[in-house]
Amino acid sequence: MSPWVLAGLVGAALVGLGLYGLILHPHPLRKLLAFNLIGSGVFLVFGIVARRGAAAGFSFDPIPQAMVITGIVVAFAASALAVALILRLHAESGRVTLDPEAWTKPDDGAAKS
Amino acid sequence: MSVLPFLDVALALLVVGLAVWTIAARDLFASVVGYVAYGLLLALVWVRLYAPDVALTEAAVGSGVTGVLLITAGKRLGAARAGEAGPSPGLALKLFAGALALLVAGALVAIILILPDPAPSLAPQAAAAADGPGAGLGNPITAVLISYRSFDTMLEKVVLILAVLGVWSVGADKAWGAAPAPLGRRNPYGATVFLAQMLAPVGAVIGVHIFWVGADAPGGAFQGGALLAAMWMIAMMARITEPPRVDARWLRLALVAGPAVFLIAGLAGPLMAGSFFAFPHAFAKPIILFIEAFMLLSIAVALPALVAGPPNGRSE
Amino acid sequence: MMPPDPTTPGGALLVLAILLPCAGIILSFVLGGRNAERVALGLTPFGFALACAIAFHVASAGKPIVYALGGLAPPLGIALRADGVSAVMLVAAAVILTAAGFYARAKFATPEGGPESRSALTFWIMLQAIWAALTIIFVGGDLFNLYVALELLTFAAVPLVCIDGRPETLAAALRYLLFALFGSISYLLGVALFYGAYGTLDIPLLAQRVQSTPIVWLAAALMTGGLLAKTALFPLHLWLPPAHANAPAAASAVLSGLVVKGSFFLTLRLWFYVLPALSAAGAANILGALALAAIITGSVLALRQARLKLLIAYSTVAQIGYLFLVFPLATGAHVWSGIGWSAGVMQILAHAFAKAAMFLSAGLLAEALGHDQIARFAGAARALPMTFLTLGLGGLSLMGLPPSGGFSAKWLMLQASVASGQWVWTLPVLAGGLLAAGYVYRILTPALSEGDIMLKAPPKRSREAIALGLALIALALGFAPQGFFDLLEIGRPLAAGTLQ
Amino acid sequence: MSHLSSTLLVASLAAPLALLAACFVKNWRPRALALQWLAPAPGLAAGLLGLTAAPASFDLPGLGFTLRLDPPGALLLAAASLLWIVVTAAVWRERAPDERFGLSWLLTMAGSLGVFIAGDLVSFYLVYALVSIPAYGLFAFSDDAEKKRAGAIYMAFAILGEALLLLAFAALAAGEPHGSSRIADMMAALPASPWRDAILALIVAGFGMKMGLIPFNGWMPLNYAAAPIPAAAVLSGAGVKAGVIGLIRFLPLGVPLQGWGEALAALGFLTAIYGVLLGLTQQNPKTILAYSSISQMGVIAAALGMALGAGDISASGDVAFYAANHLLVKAALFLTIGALAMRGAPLGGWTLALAATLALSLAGLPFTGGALAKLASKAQFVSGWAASLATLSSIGTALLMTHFVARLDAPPPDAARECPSALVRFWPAVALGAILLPWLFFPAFGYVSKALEIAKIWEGLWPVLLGVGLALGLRRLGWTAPRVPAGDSIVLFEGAFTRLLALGPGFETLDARLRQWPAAGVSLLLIVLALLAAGVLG
Repeated sequence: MSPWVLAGLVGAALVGLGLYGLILHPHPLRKLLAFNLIGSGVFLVFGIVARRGAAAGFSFDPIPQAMVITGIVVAFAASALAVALILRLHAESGRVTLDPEAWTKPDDGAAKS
Repeated sequence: MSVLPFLDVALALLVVGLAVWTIAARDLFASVVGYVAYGLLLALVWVRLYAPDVALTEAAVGSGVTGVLLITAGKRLGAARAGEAGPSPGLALKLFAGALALLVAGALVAIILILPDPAPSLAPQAAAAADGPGAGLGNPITAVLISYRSFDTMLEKVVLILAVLGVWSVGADKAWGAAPAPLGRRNPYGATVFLAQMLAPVGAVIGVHIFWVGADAPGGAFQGGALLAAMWMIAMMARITEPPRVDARWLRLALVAGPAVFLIAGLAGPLMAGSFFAFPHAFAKPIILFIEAFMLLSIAVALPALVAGPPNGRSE
Repeated sequence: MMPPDPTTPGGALLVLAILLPCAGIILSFVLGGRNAERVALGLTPFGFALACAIAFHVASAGKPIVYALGGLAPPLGIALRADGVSAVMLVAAAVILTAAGFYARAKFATPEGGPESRSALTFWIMLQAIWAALTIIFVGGDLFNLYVALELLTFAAVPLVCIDGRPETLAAALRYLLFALFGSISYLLGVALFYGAYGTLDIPLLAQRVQSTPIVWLAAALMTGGLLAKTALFPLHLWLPPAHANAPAAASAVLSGLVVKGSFFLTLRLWFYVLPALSAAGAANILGALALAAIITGSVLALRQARLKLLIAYSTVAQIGYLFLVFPLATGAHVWSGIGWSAGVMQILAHAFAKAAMFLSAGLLAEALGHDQIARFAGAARALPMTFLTLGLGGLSLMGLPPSGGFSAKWLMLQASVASGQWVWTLPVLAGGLLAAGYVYRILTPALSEGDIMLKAPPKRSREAIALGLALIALALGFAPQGFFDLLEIGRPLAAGTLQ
Repeated sequence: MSHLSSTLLVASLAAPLALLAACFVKNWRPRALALQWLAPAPGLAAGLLGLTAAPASFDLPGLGFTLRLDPPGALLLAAASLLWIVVTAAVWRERAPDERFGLSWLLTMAGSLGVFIAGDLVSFYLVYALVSIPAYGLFAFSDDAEKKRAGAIYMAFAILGEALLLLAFAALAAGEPHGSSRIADMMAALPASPWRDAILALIVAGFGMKMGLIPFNGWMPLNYAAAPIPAAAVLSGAGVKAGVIGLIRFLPLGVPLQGWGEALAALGFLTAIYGVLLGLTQQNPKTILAYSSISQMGVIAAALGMALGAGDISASGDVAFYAANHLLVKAALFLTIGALAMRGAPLGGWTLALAATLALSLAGLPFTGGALAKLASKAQFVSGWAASLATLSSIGTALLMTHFVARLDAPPPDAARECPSALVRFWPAVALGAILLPWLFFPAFGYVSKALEIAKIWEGLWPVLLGVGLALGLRRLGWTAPRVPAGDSIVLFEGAFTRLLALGPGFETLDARLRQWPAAGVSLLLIVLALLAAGVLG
């Protein structure tokens, strides 16, 4: 079994685990962790593609690897934004639930301005 | 038969095991810690995939900086009370969602196994172009990031600015302009301070080195910048320095330096080399290094800003 | 051997159209305070002019204009391409963003010499970021580059949702962000598979190479799923109503009118530009079925809302459904698929303008009345005639009554359904129109009845005029001449004409 | 087409629209609304010119619109323009109504005139929507529950009719092989269209809703009872004719369609009889007139059905004449309610005679316009059963109209206030005009002398006498019809609608469930897997 196949299995497993967690964990921070797991699984798929593309004296195809680097930075930025929102929500309301019903207030919908 | 395959399998099992832990752990904080450890091991997987640049990035950003971010968040949220975020889903839903996730993962495995052989690759084109637009860069990744797909990279830097502003924007109105809350405790542990005093200067030097060699060897602005960012964050955790005010002019300039210089260089392309985002052969390497230097600065500032969070009016 | 540089005359405009708002973001961020607003509004005429110039070039050249960045042709480099649809969308986005910007001055202005404020800086920069992201999405030619643009769009949209900082808006923004991330990671996995299969992410190159293999189908399924999540197609709409209903009016207008169209546009790109060679009837019917469910459910839910902004937000859920009818109605290379294609694009435009106008009016209404409870609108139409005229005209387009862009879209959709023998799609088109009439009636009837009403403050005439202007554009689309529809055909693969 | 008539044709649509545009300037608005009585003048001129001219089309450059004028359209255009001028001038002379009403009036007028001259699908749909939807503003802005109800029901039928027609028109456009959007070209292609039956069903249902054919008749009595008298006059006179011109334009009259023709004729006769019977159960004179309209529209539908079955293209002129007569007479009858209510004095003498003559004109009383209308429609009712049914409907109409005249003593409470005083003063002229004007128009369609033959006079007279006699006899016997609520079958629709509303909470629950995060996540995966399966297996 070549290493990239193994990495492929790991990548798929990470995607599967992450999907499970992202769908089922109620806590948004746990969802975020699950999202990052899926993310690293997807990046591994790029890694496999890069590794299989070894040619012309390169031991990898540089294009997908460069994409992974960009992707990691973007994923981090997303995590930071999500964390900021979670913390602020927690500080403002003491709750972090995403349940839509929990936030429907019987107010008159007055627009704050 | 070498021992490597066994090591590979062990590594893979460990990574998946930690991922399972991250998902299955009951406690929020335990899950976060599991994820940070997972990120470090994942860097090793990248080494095994002949991706040292990605490994460095994963270690620095994916594990290091993300780790600080998540652990800080986990701490601030405190021990999550059971059911605080809503009820746990029922067994039937768990089974159903699990089955669907398994199906998707299974489909992915099946597809990965039948990826075409020989694999399509842009490596030959990249090699051919090394004499052209990416002139003089020994590290093909850097050539891709700063030259062939420079447009992606510049946009990604704009994304970072937006993320910083987005993080800042969730703060309170009256706190606007102030500094974010300190990263470390009021009385930092002696060990943290010691570590910061010892490590930070060394780390900073290594960071600059990684950037400098990045043109030809693994490394570059991303990895170097991430390391610099990590060092600054350690210093902040040790309370040697504090997060800067969000209205500090120098901070804003540093944040936009990378994309701004990149944008100007890209706009100057038609004058220099006949096309936007093109660089003249003779000066490609110095120009790229020049751009990268500013990107290093922006990354080194942006990542800690993202971790530090929105401005906070209170002093402590 | 490098392929030749495919850049065409006028291609440089595409780069400038993207870099202009990017430069605006950087400048606004550094200069801060009142300057952010000055930069954002000051750049709007230039952005609009660039969009018009691109449209002019495409129309006069009769073929797409292309720019290879860095002089490097795909697959190694990234190319930008503007075809007829791109050009039209660029102009529409420029108009709506400019309108939203000038409308928002009342709320997000920084007084001369006043301190920089959180919400103002965020709003002006994110507005430009949406402009930048949409421009890239409309002209981007590389699937990974488009991924970065999608993220740019999300990162710009999320802070707008929670810009007023109330906990429920924070929760809405968080739900939006997390689900959008779910979508983008799914999209990115599809991108990885496309690269693994064909070694390129350039749209025309992929279109030449793709074959009906499991890899392609999985990649397409993942990308589509991700894009649907970002577009909030029913039943993936969980984030939309609270996010769009709670944002400030100017932001809601942009979010509902334009931002969801960004990911929808990429869905179009995927199926009609990357995969035109595949027989995708099955996928098209799945999307059509979801569209049907979206139209019915979204409209019924809109009928049942007590708050105007929530009503309009649910109406967006329904109207997004209409967008996806383009898949069963324009797939393949038939005479009718051209009609379906025109219908789809017309629906994007008509909804963008009508919905933006309605959200802006709803904002004026909420400010003038201090609430947006429909049941308490009695007498409001007499007090705010221009605002309600705008709501009515926007509603006219949503209902699909002539003359309006909404009518043209429905008219063409019905024709395409009948001509293709897919009568089933006439059902959602007609039922959606009836239900839309119902909810527009629900807004207007109480407002037109007698009642005493106390205005907290009369709205500024200029802001009313902006909203009315957008509604009138939605109406004017109903008079679109044949040349407009010809423009939409430029660069469309498998256009019926090219087949014969 | 001559320069003059094409100019007039464009002007008949442009004049109301120009006034509408002027309304956007606040300072001009009152003046523009007050001047709108002049807006139909070009339409009147164009209609009169077109009465005797050959059919002609005129393409509006740039917009892709086509205007078309043929004698049937011209007649209806002229009659409708005249009606709009008279009523509008009277209403605004008294005192300007509020702007909301004024704008609705102007929009309805524009649509009402436009339907008779629109030559292509899209512009027909546009003006048809104009004559249908803004009319809501003529009666429904009120706190009165019954008026609100009437408004909601009117709107529901209007929109539903629009939807059916939209589908029909789209199918017509899709079936036209050369990409033309002219109605005439569509009709040429229709008999061969693969969707012919579906289109015809949609056309009949769509326009049938406007005309109040059963079972879509229920909105009309509610509408006319709720509308102020001037509005009821223009809606019942001119507004409803949009449905008639719709059937004239969109039934392929040149090609015999046996099954369809008989079905439409049967529906029409059924409606004609039904309208009479239900009208007899009503007490409010406005409601009685509404049922009479239903009945008369049934006669028109029956005539068109016979023509459709026979493939008789000339029927359009005859039907248009019948409709034009109804246009004038029905509007005058509504004004009669107001005029007589204002006089207050018990009905008698020449007033009674004039009102009765006007009313019986609908039944074809000799020497009235109605006799000519009946003569025109005769051409369609040649076969035995159709002729008998037509005669039966005449008897019924006479019966119903006698009932109406008898109920003029008890007008609805607002009748006197709603009617402009100018119309009261000029009511005799209005009534006489409605009785006699058709004689001026008739030569364009037939020979007036025919109506003066003794046999024809008798043929017209005896059903009227029978009907009136029947009515008086029943009255003498003290027989009263059972009371049926106005709108009869509408309660069934309302009930069905209420049951439909009960589905709403179900949708809300569904939506709340699907908006739970796990449900949405699972949906996303299901969609991905479904798309994958569709691709791999398909």
